[in-house]
Amino acid sequence: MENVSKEILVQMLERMWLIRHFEVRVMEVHSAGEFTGAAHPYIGEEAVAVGACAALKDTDYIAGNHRSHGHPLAKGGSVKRAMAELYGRVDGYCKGKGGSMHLADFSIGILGESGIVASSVPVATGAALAAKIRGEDFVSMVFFGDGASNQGACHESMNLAALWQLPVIFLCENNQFAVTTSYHDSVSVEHISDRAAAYDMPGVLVDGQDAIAMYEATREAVARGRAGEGPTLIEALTYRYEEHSLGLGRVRRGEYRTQDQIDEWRERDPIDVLERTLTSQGILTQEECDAISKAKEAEVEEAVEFARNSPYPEPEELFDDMWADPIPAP
Amino acid sequence: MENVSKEILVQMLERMWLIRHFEVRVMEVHSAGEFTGAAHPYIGEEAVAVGACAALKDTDYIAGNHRSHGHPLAKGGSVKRAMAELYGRVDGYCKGKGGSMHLADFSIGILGESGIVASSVPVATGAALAAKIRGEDFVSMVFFGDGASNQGACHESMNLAALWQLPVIFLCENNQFAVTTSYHDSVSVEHISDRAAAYDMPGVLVDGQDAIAMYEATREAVARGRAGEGPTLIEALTYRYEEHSLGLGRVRRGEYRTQDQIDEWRERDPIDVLERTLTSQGILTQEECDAISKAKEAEVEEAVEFARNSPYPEPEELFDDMWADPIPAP
Amino acid sequence: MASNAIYVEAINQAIIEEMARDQSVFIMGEDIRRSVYGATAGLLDQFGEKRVLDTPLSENGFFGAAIGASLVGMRPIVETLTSFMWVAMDQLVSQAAKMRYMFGGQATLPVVYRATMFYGGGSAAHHSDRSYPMFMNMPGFKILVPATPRDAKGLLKTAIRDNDPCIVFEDGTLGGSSGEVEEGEAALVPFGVADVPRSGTDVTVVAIAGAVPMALRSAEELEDEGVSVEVIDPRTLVPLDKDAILESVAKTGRLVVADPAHKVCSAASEVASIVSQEGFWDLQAPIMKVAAEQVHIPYTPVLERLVYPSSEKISDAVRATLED
Amino acid sequence: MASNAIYVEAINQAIIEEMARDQSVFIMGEDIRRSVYGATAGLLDQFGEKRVLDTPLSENGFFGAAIGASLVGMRPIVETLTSFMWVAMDQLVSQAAKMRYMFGGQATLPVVYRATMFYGGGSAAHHSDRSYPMFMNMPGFKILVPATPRDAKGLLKTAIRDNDPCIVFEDGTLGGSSGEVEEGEAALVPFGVADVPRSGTDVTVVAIAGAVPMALRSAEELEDEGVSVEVIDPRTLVPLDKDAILESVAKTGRLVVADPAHKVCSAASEVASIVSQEGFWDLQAPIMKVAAEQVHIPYTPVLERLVYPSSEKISDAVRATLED
Ligand SMILES: Cc1ncc(C[n+]2csc(CCOP(=O)(O)OP(=O)(O)O)c2C)c(N)n1
Ligand SMILES: Cc1ncc(C[n+]2csc(CCOP(=O)(O)OP(=O)(O)O)c2C)c(N)n1
Ligand SMILES: [Mg+2]
Ligand SMILES: [Mg+2]
Repeated sequence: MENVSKEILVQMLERMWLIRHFEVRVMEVHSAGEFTGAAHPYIGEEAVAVGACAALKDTDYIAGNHRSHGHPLAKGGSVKRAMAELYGRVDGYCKGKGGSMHLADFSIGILGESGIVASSVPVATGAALAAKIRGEDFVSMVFFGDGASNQGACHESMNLAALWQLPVIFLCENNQFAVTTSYHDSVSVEHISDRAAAYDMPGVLVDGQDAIAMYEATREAVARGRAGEGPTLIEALTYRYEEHSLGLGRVRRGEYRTQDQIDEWRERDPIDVLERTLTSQGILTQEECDAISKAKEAEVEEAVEFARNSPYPEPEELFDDMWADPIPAP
Repeated sequence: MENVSKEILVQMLERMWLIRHFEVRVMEVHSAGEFTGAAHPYIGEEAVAVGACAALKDTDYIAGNHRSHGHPLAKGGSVKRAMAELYGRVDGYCKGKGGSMHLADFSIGILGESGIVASSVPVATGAALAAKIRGEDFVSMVFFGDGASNQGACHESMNLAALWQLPVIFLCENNQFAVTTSYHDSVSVEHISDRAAAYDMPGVLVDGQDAIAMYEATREAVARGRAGEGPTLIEALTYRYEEHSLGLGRVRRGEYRTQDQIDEWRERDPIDVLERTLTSQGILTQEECDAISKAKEAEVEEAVEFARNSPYPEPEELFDDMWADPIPAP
Repeated sequence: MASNAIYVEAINQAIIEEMARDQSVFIMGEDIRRSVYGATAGLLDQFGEKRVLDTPLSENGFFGAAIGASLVGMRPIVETLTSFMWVAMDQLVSQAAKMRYMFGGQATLPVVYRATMFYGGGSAAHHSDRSYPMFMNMPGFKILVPATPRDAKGLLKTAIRDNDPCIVFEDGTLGGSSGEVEEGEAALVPFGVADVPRSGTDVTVVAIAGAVPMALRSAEELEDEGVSVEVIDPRTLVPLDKDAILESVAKTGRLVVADPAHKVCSAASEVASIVSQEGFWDLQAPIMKVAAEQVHIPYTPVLERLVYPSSEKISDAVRATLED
Repeated sequence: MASNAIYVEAINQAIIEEMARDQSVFIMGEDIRRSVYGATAGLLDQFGEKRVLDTPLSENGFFGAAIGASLVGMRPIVETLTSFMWVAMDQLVSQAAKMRYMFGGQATLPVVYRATMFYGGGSAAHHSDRSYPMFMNMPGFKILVPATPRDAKGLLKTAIRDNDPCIVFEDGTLGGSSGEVEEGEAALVPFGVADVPRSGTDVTVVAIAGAVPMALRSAEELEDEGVSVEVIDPRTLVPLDKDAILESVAKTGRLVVADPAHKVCSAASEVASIVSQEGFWDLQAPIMKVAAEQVHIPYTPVLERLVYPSSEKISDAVRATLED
């Protein structure tokens, strides 16, 4: 961490607080019925996306999955447009057409979240292929879960990327579960990162609660990518505090994981971990940290207001955005 | 090879000759226009299926791929019914409805060859799942190519099988090429068998030109399967002498592989290898070997006659075999 | 003995009854042991881990494993959502649908895919597929679209006993609807026999899955206008009870087809094409298709609700067949 | 400058012209460098390894990689057979078709999938798919079904320049057919404009892909019987030139639709349903569908040939529309 700038450290803390407050507020307004549909809280996993995205530029690409709010916010997406999207409003990132699982901001390299597990993995690989064909040095990064790692799409993409030495970072967020299924019951090896060997690709196991560790590991992978040295598989060990999805009330907590396990992970809360480092190293005071949290809370509140005040799309907009080169509706 | 019975050794030689003559004759009658459609010669690879199937019982299952004649004949399928199927006749294994790529004999555990690359892999895994659920000790084996190993279906099936400790043998026939693509250009690791580690499954690299080695490796894998110790990935190094498929004339030999390479592999012809062992160990004389070859050649010739004399299906049979519990055609 | 149940409970009952009846039936899917989608509640306790399998996220793999298991004597039930079938399309089409024919009848595949259609509740384009028309185009699947708890239970029970690959498209918009269901043998509902939940004389409305209650509402409204609507629920799309449809059109001379799937090459298109050929001389008015607009499912509720059929749209279409 | 070419050469010309014209166009597929299927001959020499990519057997992976590349400014062409699309269905449906809409128009996906339909030559059930009706049901693809070398070239060129996902269903039964093709800009063929390769006054035959030459043969035969047949080749199914069809039916009053795909929920069903609604009052006879039987493709030629439309079946259907 010697060679991690203060600017990056502070930005990481800011974005982690932003995501935390965003998610907490989303849970509140969702349960108040302000919008419906599924939404998958990222609380507890903030260090993963934030640390990883800190190693990227705006000209690099990311793609994500159903647990979809943390990734775009970590890459610098607009909290207002994200919130408005969840509210299904015209000022949302997708004009209300995508919702929680489909946030995207192509202007800063966010190629979009995806509701179908692992379906972003080939897409991100293709963005990296473009870098290779064009001889440019951008990289592409894809977030996917421990559950997702069992999909064939991952195998095919990793093999392709390794074969062609594409600048793609496969970032597996191992939060221990896919819905109610422990990764020990879905992945036949102990460490998903060990699967990198099957592609002759570097595989790295990282503490996903430690934003700095995430940043450093990703920075290395990104450097390799830019240098034309191919892909990297990073497995971030992390944990989701909340239930799989808002709206899946049937599954009670105790049935598939213990309170002890949750408590244990909460002790290594990623925001605490980073704040402890920053304060103990004298980079920020606790007061400064708290001020960051407050500022981000306010930003989220503003976004909620923004979203509430944004109009719904007009019925005439139903068919818009189907085609880049429009054709008549049948 | 001490503990390989003479009966098995002789049966292996017989079946290898049977397949060799079958394929040679198929090439002749196909180029004479006696039937059309694709057909993928197994010449040069006979030791793989024959050695592997020698470790199986009739109550064990196999499934295969487009290079489809060797597997069923190795498992004891009827040469007459196989040939009649290629001729599209009613006495064919599938009454003429399947053709070369879809040979099957459910009565002796041949669950069928498949034209879609890797699509048999999940199916064979499912047969093994049945063994596990029912607590029976049959095993299931699936043949697939080096090219096929890059399909997502392989990843998903291997993970499932390893997770659930299913008695399935994943038998990768690495004949160096997928059509014109060298496996070095399609598989990102040196040895496909090394990918077994990604599933915490044993991976074995075997000389696919040596029927006895194939038999021994498979026997071990089968024993593991029957004992409830889960799946095995076997990579058999082998080579196809002929072009990818009958009817793909456009691709000339020299363009993607050298005559030197072909000659090198031919020097380790699997039938020669086995005959040399058998004769040098005094198990068979060369005359006995030659007699086996002759007998098998005659058997194939009979099958050709059988196929030629078998009638084509009647038009009324078009809709038969669509349903086990029939419904009206729409 | 008849009792009341909601749609999801009816499915649960069907599974329990058939698993109890036949040891070769087992069920697999994601998070089914803890019944995340509701239909598999209690199965683990009653039937144990071997017959109630939680799978990894590998639809192509485990859909295919179900096929393999069915080939060697098991009767698998696979739980999924329609939107996850794309991942598994190869095993569904290349193997489940084609295998028996390709092997000249040697293969028997008593496998049931239960696919929930999750539309209408803000699930957006990735989770809202109503894909039965695509599977209808591909020979080899029996395709069931239950619109009531009775049919959800009865058709699933029949499917589990059937020896061919069946896909049950369970309509998520009906998941909480309730109705009477039978028990045991009495609950079985045959394939290929349409239900006529309302008879009438002026216009035939063929309605599919979630469109059935809409058609019934529309029929009630139209009664006040003096229009007598006959509602036909095919219940199974493969096989399709085309005689029931043709007979009804012979009586009414007018046809509306209401279908929550995308309208191009839809089940509604198919029904229209059958009647325009085989029932042409009975027709006294254009055949009206009321199906989903040819657009993806938008997340925002203000747009989503515009996409699907509704009782209003059905009523308008019925009225249109009465103009000239 | 017009010249003669066979269908496969015409495709090859289109690729070469567009790759030469636009650096962002590249092509990927299995064994395309050595042109196993014929359409990619010479590309490697002319455009080099970076723009002519041989892929591993990983359709879902590389179909999806094409999508990703298209999102960031490339214009990929992917070569495949229809039957290998099942493996890649998730990337096709969940991503290619849905992405733009789902992201509110942010994503632009100028990707072309060239899928050969390999039917009619003893390739059996696994290799003979004619799956365009299934893709028609799913919004988001422009769907092209060229029946002549001119259209094979012209539609492909237009597709490469188009900014939406296109699927070209190249008909293998026409692979060796020859005809005149243009060069450069003159070769472009617009989407959504049907061709009328033969005009007539008694019966309209809408024919798709490989059914077009059959319809033309049938029309010739029927001329001797005094029947004047108008043949319409839609050329693109999405968008569909329904005006051309409706206008023709307004003139003839009779419609036959010939479609090599399976008949249930087929393109033929769709055309029939459109005309039975929008052209109903023009119809003087039942709409006849001549599509593939609802059965898998049997290997043996004696059965295979029974499955598809033929000029005889089309002629019979035309005659049937003239009875009453
Ligand atoms: C192909 C597919 N199958 C199933 C689902 C349903 N589903 C959504 S998220 C999820 C679990 C994903 O687990 P993981 O990849 O570990 O991500 P996490 O939710 O833990 O972040 C499942 C089963 C889906 N969306 N897509
Ligand atoms: C999913 C799929 N993609 C492509 C093909 C076309 N194809 C048939 S065989 C083959 C090569 C297979 O190579 P490999 O698995 O190594 O088997 P081999 O032919 O060498 O025995 C290809 C590309 C196919 N049949 N299925
Ligand atoms: Mg997870
Ligand atoms: Mg090979």
